Amino acid sequence: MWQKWFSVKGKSLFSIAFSLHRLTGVVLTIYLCMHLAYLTSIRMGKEVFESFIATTVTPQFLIFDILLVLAGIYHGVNGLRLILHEFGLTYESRKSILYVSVAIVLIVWLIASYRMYTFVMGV
Amino acid sequence: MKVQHDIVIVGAGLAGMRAVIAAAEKSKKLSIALISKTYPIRCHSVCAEGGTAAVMREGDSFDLHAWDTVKGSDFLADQDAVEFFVREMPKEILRLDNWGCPWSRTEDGLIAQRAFGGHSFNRTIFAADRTGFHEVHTLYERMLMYPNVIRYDEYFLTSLVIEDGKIKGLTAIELKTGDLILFEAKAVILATGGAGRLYGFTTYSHTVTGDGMAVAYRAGVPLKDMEFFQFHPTGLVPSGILMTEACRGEGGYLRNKDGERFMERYAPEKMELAPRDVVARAMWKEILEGRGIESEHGYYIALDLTHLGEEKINERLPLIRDAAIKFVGIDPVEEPIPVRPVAHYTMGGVHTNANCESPVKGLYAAGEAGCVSIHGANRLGSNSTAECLVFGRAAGEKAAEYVLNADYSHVSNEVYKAEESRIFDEILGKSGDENPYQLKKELNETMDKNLWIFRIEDELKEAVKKIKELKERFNNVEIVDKTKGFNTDLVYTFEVGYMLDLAEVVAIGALNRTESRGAHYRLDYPKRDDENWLKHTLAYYTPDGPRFEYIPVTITKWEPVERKY
Amino acid sequence: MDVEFRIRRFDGEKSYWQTFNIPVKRGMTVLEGLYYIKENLDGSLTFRASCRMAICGSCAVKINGKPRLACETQILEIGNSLEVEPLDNFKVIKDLVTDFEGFFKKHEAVKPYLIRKDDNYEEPVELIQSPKELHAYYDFTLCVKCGACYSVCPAAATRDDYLGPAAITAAYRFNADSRDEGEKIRLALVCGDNGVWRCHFAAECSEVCPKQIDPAKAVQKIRFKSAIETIKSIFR
Amino acid sequence: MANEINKEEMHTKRVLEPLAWIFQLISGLILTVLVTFHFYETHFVSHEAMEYELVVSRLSSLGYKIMYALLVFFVAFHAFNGVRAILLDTNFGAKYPQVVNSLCFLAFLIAFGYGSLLLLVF
Repeated sequence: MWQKWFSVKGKSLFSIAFSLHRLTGVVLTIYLCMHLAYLTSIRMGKEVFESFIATTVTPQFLIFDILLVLAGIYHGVNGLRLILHEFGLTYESRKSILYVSVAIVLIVWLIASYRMYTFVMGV
Repeated sequence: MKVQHDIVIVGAGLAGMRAVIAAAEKSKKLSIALISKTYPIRCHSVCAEGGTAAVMREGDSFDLHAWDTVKGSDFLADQDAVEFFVREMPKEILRLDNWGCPWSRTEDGLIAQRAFGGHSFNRTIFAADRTGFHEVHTLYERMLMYPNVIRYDEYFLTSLVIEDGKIKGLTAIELKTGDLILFEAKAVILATGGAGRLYGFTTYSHTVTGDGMAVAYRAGVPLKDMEFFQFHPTGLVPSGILMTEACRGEGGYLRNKDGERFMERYAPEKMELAPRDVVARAMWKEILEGRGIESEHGYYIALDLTHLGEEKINERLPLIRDAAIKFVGIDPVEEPIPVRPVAHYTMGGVHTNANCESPVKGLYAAGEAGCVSIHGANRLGSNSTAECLVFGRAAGEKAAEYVLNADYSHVSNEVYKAEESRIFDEILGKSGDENPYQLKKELNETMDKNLWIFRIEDELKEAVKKIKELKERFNNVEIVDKTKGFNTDLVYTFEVGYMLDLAEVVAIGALNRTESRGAHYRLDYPKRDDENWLKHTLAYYTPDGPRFEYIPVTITKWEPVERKY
Repeated sequence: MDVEFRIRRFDGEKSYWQTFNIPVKRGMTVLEGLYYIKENLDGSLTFRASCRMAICGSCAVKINGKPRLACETQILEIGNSLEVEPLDNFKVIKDLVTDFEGFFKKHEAVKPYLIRKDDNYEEPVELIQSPKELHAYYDFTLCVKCGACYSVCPAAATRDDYLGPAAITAAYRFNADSRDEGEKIRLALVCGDNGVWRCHFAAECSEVCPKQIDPAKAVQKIRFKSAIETIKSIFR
Repeated sequence: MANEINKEEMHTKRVLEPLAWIFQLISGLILTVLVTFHFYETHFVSHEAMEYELVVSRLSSLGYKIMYALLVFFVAFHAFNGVRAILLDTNFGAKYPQVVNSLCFLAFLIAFGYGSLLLLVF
């Protein structure tokens, strides 16, 4: 039954936006739990923490990080779009706002990915 | 299965739902059942577009509305009923206003009115060009307020149970399960609408097959004035979708292929706003005489709205614009709409008096299914939704008064068993080599050809012969779908059977009436004959075809005069 | 020109696809196509239809994955092969016919009628409403209850008792009517946990509505209003 | 009919859903700011941002403490209220709304409590 949230056949971009919002929301919640869990390492002292950081801030982890950031950016920008509509504004131009949001997501994501890439690679 | 109610109302269109509300308002103790073969808001009444006539403002009067109606009816209307009708109408409009109908408004917030054919005052109240739609939804929603109303949606009427001249109940198929249900009732109101699908080129919904009329007719209730069938001047070519009279009421023109407003030759005073029979005949004559516009779907006449301007069309005729664009790809703002006269309204129906009572005790009929006869030989535009409201209420109230003093009726199990075996063994279980769709097609062709606007003896005789032949062949019909639940094949076959009976009444009635009056025009008898034919036709069922009787027309104030527009 | 109709059928027990080839002329609608099949090829094909002019709402089906009114959809606009399925989120009874009972019950549940204290059946009075006040709600009166919006709603897909876009729009239509006095009653009815809170603005309802009504807008508006009313009620 | 109005008005006092909804929107708005800042701080500013000493020093300053406390509060609320909404969208949620509400509230408390705990040690 919940698969219907992600059925996109014949659906418009709005439904896809909804599905992605839900998906990214769940992903980010899971990440939140993981994040809180690994922050425990701070309490275990410098070595534990730094070895942890060392394993996560690596090129191998970068791809996950970049995808996670995509999820975050999407959820944020799309969320702002939804808040706008849900507070009762601008339904009439919701189509163009959706396109603009998608554009913003892509642009911000590309910039962020580049910065993260240079950050991790130490360029 | 058996259920019991005080009043059972068949048909959930305007008249049926108005009757429900009237009965429910009368007493909270009554248990009222509403049976319909579709969900209530899928009824044909939603297709009514133009408006509803009522006397509302200074300058108009009840007598004027009544006179317009009587003159429009070619003096076949019962004038006592017409007077009752026009007086009740304004309150109905206000009630709908109080119940939430989004009437179109004037600048100062009053209910707006527009011009309509045959009315000598701008008295048609409207809600854009979706009047019927809004009225139906308003009544449906209002109906939800009454807890003593029980709806039976998607139940198909198969027979009435009448014993000793009194109604006992009726049987209907519950489509979802396919079970036959016996309704025991003290009173039954038929509000099943007209019989428009007799014709192929028609404005009617697919569901309007005259079920109530045919069932009543078979049960021995007479049908009145069935030969009068209204042809609306402007049906969209080729589908027959209604292009409301309001198009002309708002100032649209009809033009032939030379671009001429030909109505000035037929009704110099009223022009396009003459009554429908006059305009339809004029258009058909133009087409017959070669002045129609040629197209792949036959000849048509142009309904020209281009001079009204986009703003007015959007405000007053949005549905028309939408339909023209969607169905024929023509934007009325820029191009004229192709139209042709189209079968539109059944003036006749179950014989009732002005209280909607049929000769059978406890059986009422309202709306298009009944024939109080306020429309006589030709109905005026915007009087049909009005009729549904006034006489729907009258029927509901009279029925409620009647059942408050009536005993419960009991129908024996034999009746149920017999009906069950008739439907499931004889009709559904039968094998044969005819198919109902073919019969329906041939019936439509016959009606479109021989019982159209201009009628003549030879063609009428041919039609009668053909219909008899079709009835013969109908006995040999086989239904493909043998399943029980939601068997639309079975329903369709039933409907064809009903329509064949009604077609026979229409055809023989038209053959018998040797005069031209209102919508019934005989080329061989082109004059109205008040001496011999100022009377209503009553058709009684016999196994070999209808038996006819005639009753006089009630005249109170207005003696017949020549009808000129 | 021949067009292929793939129809998802259901005989009460099993569901299967059946293909029909039918000749199509310019201007022919999907509904006419279905009637052609019923009248000439297979009489047992079951679907609902009535007015064939897009005003009764009977014939909403899924055409190539998108819910539309069959009667107003031109076949040739879709292409030379099309898939017809019953609406999602409704229980299929037979072939293209789905069970609308619950849908209408939900519509009924929001009290979609004018509520007035001075309601007088016998002696009604004319109520004044300016064209501007009329326009404030008029668009929302155009709902034909075809179920297209409900069939695409992701909340309705997973929660059977969600009121759905059509019912909430009906509630909004009456709340926005200047003649109405029942706003609070209706707000209370739509703000339960099966009401407006289930909407997450997938906005698909507005995309598929054959009458371009924008149910999503109505839901947002009535939700905002009920949130404000709630906050007010806390301080009362 | 007047009676009916008064009777039903009582039900508008059901406050949980509307408050949760409006707070979800508000927390969403705040989070876009806080998360962007948090992310910017850790990934964009410099390589040293993730070094142990720096992390600890940040966690020890009052300003960051408040900021992180707010962040974890809003993010925990937003996340588990979101999960709650998702669960309530299902027939399971329709059947056991109290179970869903309590579980999600509990999850929010745990996440927020645990996050705060991390802040308190420094």
